[in-house]
Amino acid sequence: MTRLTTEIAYTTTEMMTVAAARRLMDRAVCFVGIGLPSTAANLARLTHAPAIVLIYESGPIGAKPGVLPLSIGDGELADTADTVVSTAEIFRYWLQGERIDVGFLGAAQVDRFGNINTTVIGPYEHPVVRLPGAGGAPEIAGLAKEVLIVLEQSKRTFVAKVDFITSAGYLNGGEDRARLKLPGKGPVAIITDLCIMEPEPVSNEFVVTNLHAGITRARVEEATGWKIRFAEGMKETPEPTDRELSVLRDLHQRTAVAHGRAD
Amino acid sequence: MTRLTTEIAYTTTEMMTVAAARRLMDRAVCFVGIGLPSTAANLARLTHAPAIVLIYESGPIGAKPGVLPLSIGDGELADTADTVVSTAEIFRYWLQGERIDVGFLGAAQVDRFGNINTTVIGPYEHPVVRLPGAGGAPEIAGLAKEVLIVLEQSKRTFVAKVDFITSAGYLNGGEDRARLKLPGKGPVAIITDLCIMEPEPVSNEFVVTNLHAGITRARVEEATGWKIRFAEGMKETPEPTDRELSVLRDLHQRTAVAHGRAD
Amino acid sequence: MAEIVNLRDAVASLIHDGDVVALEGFTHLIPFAAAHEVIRQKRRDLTLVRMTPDLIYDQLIGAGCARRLIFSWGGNPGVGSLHRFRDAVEHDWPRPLEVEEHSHADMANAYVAGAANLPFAVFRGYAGSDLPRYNDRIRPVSCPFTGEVLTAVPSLRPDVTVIHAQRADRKGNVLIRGILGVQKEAVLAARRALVTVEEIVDDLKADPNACLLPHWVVSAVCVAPRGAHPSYAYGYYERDNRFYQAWDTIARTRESFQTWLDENVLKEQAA
Amino acid sequence: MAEIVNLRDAVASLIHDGDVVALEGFTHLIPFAAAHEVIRQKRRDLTLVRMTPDLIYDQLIGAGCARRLIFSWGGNPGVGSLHRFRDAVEHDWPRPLEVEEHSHADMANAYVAGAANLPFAVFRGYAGSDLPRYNDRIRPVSCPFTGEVLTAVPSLRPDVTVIHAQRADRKGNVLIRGILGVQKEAVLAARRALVTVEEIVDDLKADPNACLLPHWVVSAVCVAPRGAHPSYAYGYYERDNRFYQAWDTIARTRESFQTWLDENVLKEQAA
Repeated sequence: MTRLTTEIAYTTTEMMTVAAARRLMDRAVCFVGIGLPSTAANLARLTHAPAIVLIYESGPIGAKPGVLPLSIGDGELADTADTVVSTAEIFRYWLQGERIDVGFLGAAQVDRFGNINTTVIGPYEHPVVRLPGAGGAPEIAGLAKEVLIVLEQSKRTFVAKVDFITSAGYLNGGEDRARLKLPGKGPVAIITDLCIMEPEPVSNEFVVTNLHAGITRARVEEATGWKIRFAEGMKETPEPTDRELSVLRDLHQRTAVAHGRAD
Repeated sequence: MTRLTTEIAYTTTEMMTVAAARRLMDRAVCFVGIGLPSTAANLARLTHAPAIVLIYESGPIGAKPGVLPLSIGDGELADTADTVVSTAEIFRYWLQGERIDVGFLGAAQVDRFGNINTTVIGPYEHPVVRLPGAGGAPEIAGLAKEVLIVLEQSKRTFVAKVDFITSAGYLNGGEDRARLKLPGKGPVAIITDLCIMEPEPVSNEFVVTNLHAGITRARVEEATGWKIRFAEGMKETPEPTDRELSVLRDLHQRTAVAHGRAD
Repeated sequence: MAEIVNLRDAVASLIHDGDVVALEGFTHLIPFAAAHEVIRQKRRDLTLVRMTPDLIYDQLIGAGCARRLIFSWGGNPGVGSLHRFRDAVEHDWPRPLEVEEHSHADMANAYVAGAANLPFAVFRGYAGSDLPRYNDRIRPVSCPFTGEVLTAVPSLRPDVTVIHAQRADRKGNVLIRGILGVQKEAVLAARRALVTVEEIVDDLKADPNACLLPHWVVSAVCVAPRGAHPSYAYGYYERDNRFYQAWDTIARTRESFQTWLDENVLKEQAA
Repeated sequence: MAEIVNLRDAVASLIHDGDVVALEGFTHLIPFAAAHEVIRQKRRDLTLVRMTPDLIYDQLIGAGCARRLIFSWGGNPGVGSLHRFRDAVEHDWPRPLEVEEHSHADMANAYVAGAANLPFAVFRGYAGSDLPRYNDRIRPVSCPFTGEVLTAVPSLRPDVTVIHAQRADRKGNVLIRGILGVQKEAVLAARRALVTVEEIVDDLKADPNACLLPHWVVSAVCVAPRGAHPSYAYGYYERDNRFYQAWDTIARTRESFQTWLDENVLKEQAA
């Protein structure tokens, strides 16, 4: 779906990417997964956060890719990184070493307490759908100082309770996560194509704190598998600026050319 | 002390170095300490064992120094090595990884069961003499497939029982070491300026198996702090060949020049 | 001592039915040429170990080589599902596939522990995750000093590790450059190691601190130009992203997969 | 974010009386210039950590900076004893020195565990040795899978680690080349890190897999040309072997040591 701003139309995916990029402070050390997180992190680097440090699990530290990697280990990352270490070192010295400020996670399912499922739909032994699995997520969820979850919103993906907790959010809510005494705060926001959700104080249930421009509450309710609530003083997400959009689209354009495909 | 062969005189230290070098098989992976072990290992490499692999605890793997290092981490080792890894990796992946065939150890004291003391003379809390300490020796003694001990022989250094076991030989002898189920056999020889000792079957007490040319039993007895025994069928150590001596002396000469000192 | 031999002989002598085999390479230097030789030699009942079983394991699984899979993330990076992997897990085709599942941090630590000849690895993992409930090889361990409880996993000790690298010299010393992944640890953790390379050179011209595997820890080195395609070899060729996208269609049905396998892997047997 | 500052300010702000301080460098890149500044600033009651407390710690101990020493081998490499270290241990001069003694393998593993933010390290160590009897920080730990008993030691987590490196760029990214020792682990295990370098350059021209410390893990970078003398800096200058031999005489008596210290370290204070 696209809508018209004073100057240019943008897609809800672009809104989601821009909203995610805006959450990244300059100089933050960011553990980046492939796909939308990588796009958002590089958009941040090319706009308001030039000194952001991007770490990819394949080994690059301080990567500054000119085009978006299609895989987590593209040569472009090695070429532009300050250094490239082994994958074991990334997980041991850098993630477990508590040097990551922000970890970006996607999900196949996310629930009202920010728990993530990327393992199976249905029972573990006899899955209806076998998903890719954990990857780096369980430890990113526990060890990054903050986690941002980014994915498109639908009743299928936003469920009251995930079939399988691959990576912990606030578990059953309230103090449940705090009991684990983890270095990481857990997911501080879920950023979707419709809105931004944040954990409500005390309950740690995710509620809508920002509605993207032009999105109705009804639309969000239809796309959520639990009775979603809207925070008092909920704001509207400012639309993407011309600069954000042009940098994002240039990035996609350069990427399409480099990867020899039309996006 | 020097003696005259058919052609050239050699010192007992040269005899000791040559005898140690002869114990190293070609292609053996050798964990080398500084000083005489390093001299012997490089003499072997420059004579009968061109494919020997020398590993120094500072990180060089496959070092082929043209001059002898004065320190365990000389630049010459980095320049001539196949690769240089971290010191932690040397101890974790290479020594503990059971990739070392022969470990060379020196000692301040060694006893009749090949136990090594490099820690203290006298009681640990109030030492009469504070020695340098363990270094890499305790784990070399346990994990190298074989250990060679090399040092000059005297009543002071060859004692019935060491004041402190820094690195294990056969402990109290017999099956005592076997009970620890170590990957390493333990010390297979003690090579001195007078003779070569090897553990006697069953008791694992060190007995003289080779007497260096021109050395008397009496001389060895005077230089040993326990009632040393001589193996049946004890042999005389062949004198250094002209080639061994000339290679060894060239090596020392090059080293003296490179290190800007007379040896 | 690394022998420089041809790939067919190396696979025949080093990889046997029922072996635990790790083919590693983290999106970079994935040993496809070696995997195809394993398929051609019809190895069976392999336990396949790999952090990211992407196309290479989709092919081995679809070809019926695998009995068990030990992994941490199974997908087609940036594209989607592995259809052959899912068909095996969801419908036992071409044969049932046992799955032992870990996280990346877990497997990376398990390879490090294997390389260090330790029976287990200690790390901070799986807090709040359901995975330990379904995997008995993830257990708690207490710090003997602080009493803090951490996570332990058994070390990974493959029978054989297979990797692809840029270069080897004539002695068989192997140089890896760029994204290193877990290849060095996977090789040092294994009983045997098979390395395919883009080329053999007289002098590796390696930095003293480069990632180099000495010839005496490698069982065999085989020359396999473009042996990592469709993944890439840093300094030699780029990742073939089009093929990763095409794979989604190729692997979607059993028939289209079999056709691809016949034409692109098996028929080379004649050659 | 590494600040590029002068050594005096860096030592003043990062190293405090009573701190646990690791000055590392395994015969290569030993941070003598930084140690001399610590002596000039009269730091006291330091717990000094170092695998090989050679001349650099003989100087710090003789100058009275240390209360405790954690080490694995204390000698003058290739020359003999450390007389100031022995005088402190044997005769409490200039003050008593507590000694906590380990092996190289133990300390190297303890730094790795520190860098990995683990409370302890597991390794195969000390079989049959008397050392564990005198060091309560060496304990057994059992494998949760095989029951095998291994050795555990607490991780090393210095308040400050000090190293010398060849180069840094203007952002403060640090490049180490040649013999690497345990410097990277010692820096990552520490709360604060002070790095002296031979020079600041615009471009490190580092291989992608070089040993590089990103600027954001380093507290301060100080330019200290020949800052590793009498040890060496690979690519810059050689080891001053004559000085190591001369040290045996200099350090042998308290008087000759004090004279050397006054003339070569303390008087620079005026400068």
